[in-house]
Amino acid sequence: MKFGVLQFPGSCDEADAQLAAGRVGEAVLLWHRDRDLAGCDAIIVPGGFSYGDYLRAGAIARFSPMMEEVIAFARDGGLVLGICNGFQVLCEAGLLPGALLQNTNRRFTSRQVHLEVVSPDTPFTRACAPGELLSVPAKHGSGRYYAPDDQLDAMEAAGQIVVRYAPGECFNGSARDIAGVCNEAGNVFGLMPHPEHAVDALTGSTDGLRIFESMALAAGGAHV
Amino acid sequence: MAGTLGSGVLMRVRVLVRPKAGILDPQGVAVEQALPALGFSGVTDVRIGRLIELEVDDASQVEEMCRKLLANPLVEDYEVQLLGEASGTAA
Amino acid sequence: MAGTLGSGVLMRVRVLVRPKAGILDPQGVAVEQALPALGFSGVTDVRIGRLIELEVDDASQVEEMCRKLLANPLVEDYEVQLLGEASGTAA
Amino acid sequence: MSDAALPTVEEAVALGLTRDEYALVCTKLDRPPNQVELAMFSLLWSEHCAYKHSKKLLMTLPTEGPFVVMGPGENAGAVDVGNGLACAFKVESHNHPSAVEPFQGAATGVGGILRDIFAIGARPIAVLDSLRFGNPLTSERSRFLLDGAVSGIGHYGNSMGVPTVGGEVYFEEPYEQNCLVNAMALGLGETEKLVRSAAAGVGNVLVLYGASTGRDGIGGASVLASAELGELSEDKRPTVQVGDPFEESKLLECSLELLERGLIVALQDLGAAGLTSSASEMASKGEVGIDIDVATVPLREADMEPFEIMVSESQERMLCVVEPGKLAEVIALTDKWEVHGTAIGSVTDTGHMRIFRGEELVGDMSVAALVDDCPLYDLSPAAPTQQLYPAPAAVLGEDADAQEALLTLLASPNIASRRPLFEQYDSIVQSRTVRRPEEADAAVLQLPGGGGLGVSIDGNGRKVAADPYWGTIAVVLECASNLACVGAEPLGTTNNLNFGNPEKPHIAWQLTEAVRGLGAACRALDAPIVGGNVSLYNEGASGPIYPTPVIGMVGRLPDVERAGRLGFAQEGDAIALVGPFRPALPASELARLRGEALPDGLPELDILAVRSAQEAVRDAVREGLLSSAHDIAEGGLLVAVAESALAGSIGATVELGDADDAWTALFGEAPGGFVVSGHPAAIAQLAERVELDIIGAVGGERLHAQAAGAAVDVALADLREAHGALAQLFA
Ligand SMILES: Nc1ncnc2c1ncn2[C@@H]1O[C@H](COP(=O)(O)OP(=O)(O)O)[C@@H](O)[C@H]1O
Ligand SMILES: [Mg+2]
Repeated sequence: MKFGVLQFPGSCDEADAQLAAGRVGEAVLLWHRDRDLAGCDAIIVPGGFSYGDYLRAGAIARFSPMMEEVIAFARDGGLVLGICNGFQVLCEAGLLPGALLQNTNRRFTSRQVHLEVVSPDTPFTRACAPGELLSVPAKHGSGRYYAPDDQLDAMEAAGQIVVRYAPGECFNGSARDIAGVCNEAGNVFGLMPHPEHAVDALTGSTDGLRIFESMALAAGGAHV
Repeated sequence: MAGTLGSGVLMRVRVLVRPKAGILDPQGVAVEQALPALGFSGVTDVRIGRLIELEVDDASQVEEMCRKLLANPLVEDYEVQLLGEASGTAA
Repeated sequence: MAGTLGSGVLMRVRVLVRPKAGILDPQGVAVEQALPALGFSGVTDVRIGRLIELEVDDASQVEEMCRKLLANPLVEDYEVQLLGEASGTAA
Repeated sequence: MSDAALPTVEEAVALGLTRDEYALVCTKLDRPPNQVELAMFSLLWSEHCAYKHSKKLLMTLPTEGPFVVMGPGENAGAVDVGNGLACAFKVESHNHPSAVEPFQGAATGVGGILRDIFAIGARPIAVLDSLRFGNPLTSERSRFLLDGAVSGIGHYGNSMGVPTVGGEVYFEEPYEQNCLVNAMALGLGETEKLVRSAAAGVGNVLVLYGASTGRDGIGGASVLASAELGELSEDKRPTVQVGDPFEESKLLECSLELLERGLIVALQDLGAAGLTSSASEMASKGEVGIDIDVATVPLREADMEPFEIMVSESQERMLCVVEPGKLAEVIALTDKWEVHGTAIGSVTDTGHMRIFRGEELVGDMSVAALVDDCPLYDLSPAAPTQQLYPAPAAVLGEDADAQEALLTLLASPNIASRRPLFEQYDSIVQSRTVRRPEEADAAVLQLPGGGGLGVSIDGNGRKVAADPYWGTIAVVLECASNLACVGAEPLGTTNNLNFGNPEKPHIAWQLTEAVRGLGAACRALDAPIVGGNVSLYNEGASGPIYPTPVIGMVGRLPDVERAGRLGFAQEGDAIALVGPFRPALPASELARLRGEALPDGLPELDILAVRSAQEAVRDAVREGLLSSAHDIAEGGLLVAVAESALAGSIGATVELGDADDAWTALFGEAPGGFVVSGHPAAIAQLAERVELDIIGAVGGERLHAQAAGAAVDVALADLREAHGALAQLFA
């Protein structure tokens, strides 16, 4: 199992994502200006502030040459995980529905939250039990998930709402407490909280590992 | 103080807030540098500011609102545009 | 692609980007709520968006720039204003 | 050189030089300076760059020790943390810019201290902040400054991917007009690879990279930091500098890659006084000359004069020295990171800074005159004959009982939970943070290859105002106590001396006494000073700030798995009061709430006895004996117990026996006390080593406390509500 972690100017959490993915497989960094996916089985678009988050979070990064490759990879069914800024990039790129708007509290907020696994059948959550609560940190200023209501209904019906904030824990004002969604085909997943920062009891919790383990299972190359 | 009573007619007002000349505009710089890679050439001098639109029953307050709240006079300039009467009227 | 060559004349362009109607604008709400305490009354419907000003040698590119980059059509509306020739000329 | 009219002595005075200093410049040059030279001299000879009023004092500080890798004099100090790694760290102030524009002032303050860290080749791994404002409950301006400074720090640190892992904030009237915004950063690098800033190699090329140069902050940091705020007229206030963390994150990656690939000889950030100070200091340290052609400097605004280019304080720029053969590779790397490098000059053997505009020589000065020949002044300290600071307004009535006092203390802005601040900071990026804010007294970061760092930043202006010598010692001790509570042993110390106008005798006295206390405490703890910063002239129209030395300390712990926590953890654990703790109410937080004036002096204490208590606690934490350890600070013993109860979400019962004065026992403050909890057998073991009283037990959902008639019995939920008082400031 080989993960590729994208690196844009201004990315922050790429080393953390690499460390986390490295616990279940091999993980390499992919430079935004290159076009070679280096034979990776799954791609992670990491958190941070690509291009300073200027204009709109994710708006500029989405056009990088490497993202063009990732878009093609995703259209071919490749596994793509977007975390925080990566989620924003995937929405901007049209790989995921919806958009992420400024938190209703208007502040960057960093908090440990519980995520409820709504869809345990995706390639990103198959190591989780239905309804399982994962303790994972969230830290962002623009994490309010938005999509039109009819689209949200359709997404719910199709199992595209993958994780929600546990009741009372959604600080950003997301529609229907949504923390992460997948595309219709189920091979692209984005979420605002940071599973890569929950892979070691020493620094918090280990619940986030489940996401990476699920991906390894899905790719059929788990080294766990 | 902006204490005058409104005329009962709501005015639509637009405020343009820009980074002052000479003040660094990191967003503008980043967008300008990104454009060529997206296939847009010949774009220069990109400046990014804020657009504020509101309805007010006494448009004479807006200048003071800009100075006190809407713009940060240390780093931003503002421009007020009166857009005419709003569709509704004030209560 | 926006590959046409510029005319050699720089145009000054303004793009107004607003949150779409019906989408919560927390900044606008915060400004609206802060105003009464500062002595401003009768202000409603405050919406805060982005102001982008730039110079471009081929103004026909700007619509595409807005669609692709400057605004997110799912949540934002945009309006392009051509402000006329810029003082300088393109190289 | 051009024969344009030379500036007059009046212009020199307007730029901050004294008449005598101007005359000395003329002597050094053998002629009057032209505009470029005067601009450069006035900046390098400013208080901010030359430390005219503090250097002699700073030279008395202990700076050597077994762990010191780099001491004062470089961009940051560094200590050995084992495994071939060094931790670079430093604290800096951005007080005056933050008082003008808090968001950008604080943001660029973080940007500046981060550049100091990566300028020596260390990757920044953490930020801490130290803030002082006026009373936020009564002053709208203080709320505005607080809000702006906190979002500015978060904006910059978060965007850079450097966790902000700790800090401190206090609110007192003397900071109303002159807030303090200090930021500390830590970095990690291979000891062998840390770089210095000395320019070397005649014929080598000077490369400037990062942001382009604009008119921002012309005469800024140095003018601002060398005069009282009230003295600056509107037009003297420099243009506000806007921080660009995106540019800086590219600058950081590019700088580290340049060093990693061995492409550069020396590296220096551009801070206060811009190119002037960075180039001159590189030349001075390398004992060489430097030629700069200002016509090659990429500008943000056309038509900048040579002197403006030389003194611009545009942020996010770095300067490096490169061998000519490696220039192309260096430029290519700066292009990869989109921070476009430009060759702007070269290293010469002239011993002079020569400034050219194209072919034209526009300034020519000896480096020694610029950097070393600024006169240093002796202070004229005199203890004030009367109290300098008015008593604060009383908010707690005389008839309040102990329970009301406890709740009022917990809700005081100086004690209430800092969660609404630190939740705006990313404290976990980089996956090193083993103890986050409010989990322990010091932040704990794990190191590659095992072990970890504990880090704390502390200050207590009120205590230093009451007694500059013992007050400063108390601050240093508190910092070390915080480290002890996580199991860390101090390796080195940094400091920021925030004081008023040192030309006034009573401020000179505060400064002298504080530095004496700082030196004494660091010597006693074997925690040498490896760097720091001085911020003087912090005065508003109503007087000086409290004298505020801010101390940052970095320590090492062998096993992060056992890093201490401050929260009670185990029902039935014994609670002990540890250490030579002699509480007193004067200058305490309770005294402030009661509106009491500052005392004239604090009790003396036995620093070595405190040190051995710290060692006992540290060792017990390292052995895993304790469930919790927390040092007693603002609010005294009962507040410390309440904080441990809140952090662990578990109640406690404490009984202070027949203390002479219940209020002093419950709420008195002093260095050297700890509240620890653990299995009764473990506590008994600790008692063999250090002064210790078992005062209660952990359990339940309430806090019960009893001392000579005073009694408290309150539900955790009510404590938590009081402790959450700061949230309303950020609604
Ligand atoms: N209070 C202090 N204690 C010890 N060293 C100090 C203190 N103040 C400044 N220094 C040292 O003096 C040198 C110059 O400081 P400064 O001008 O702030 O450097 P920079 O321009 O790199 O920020 C640094 O090495 C700094 O560590
Ligand atoms: Mg420096």
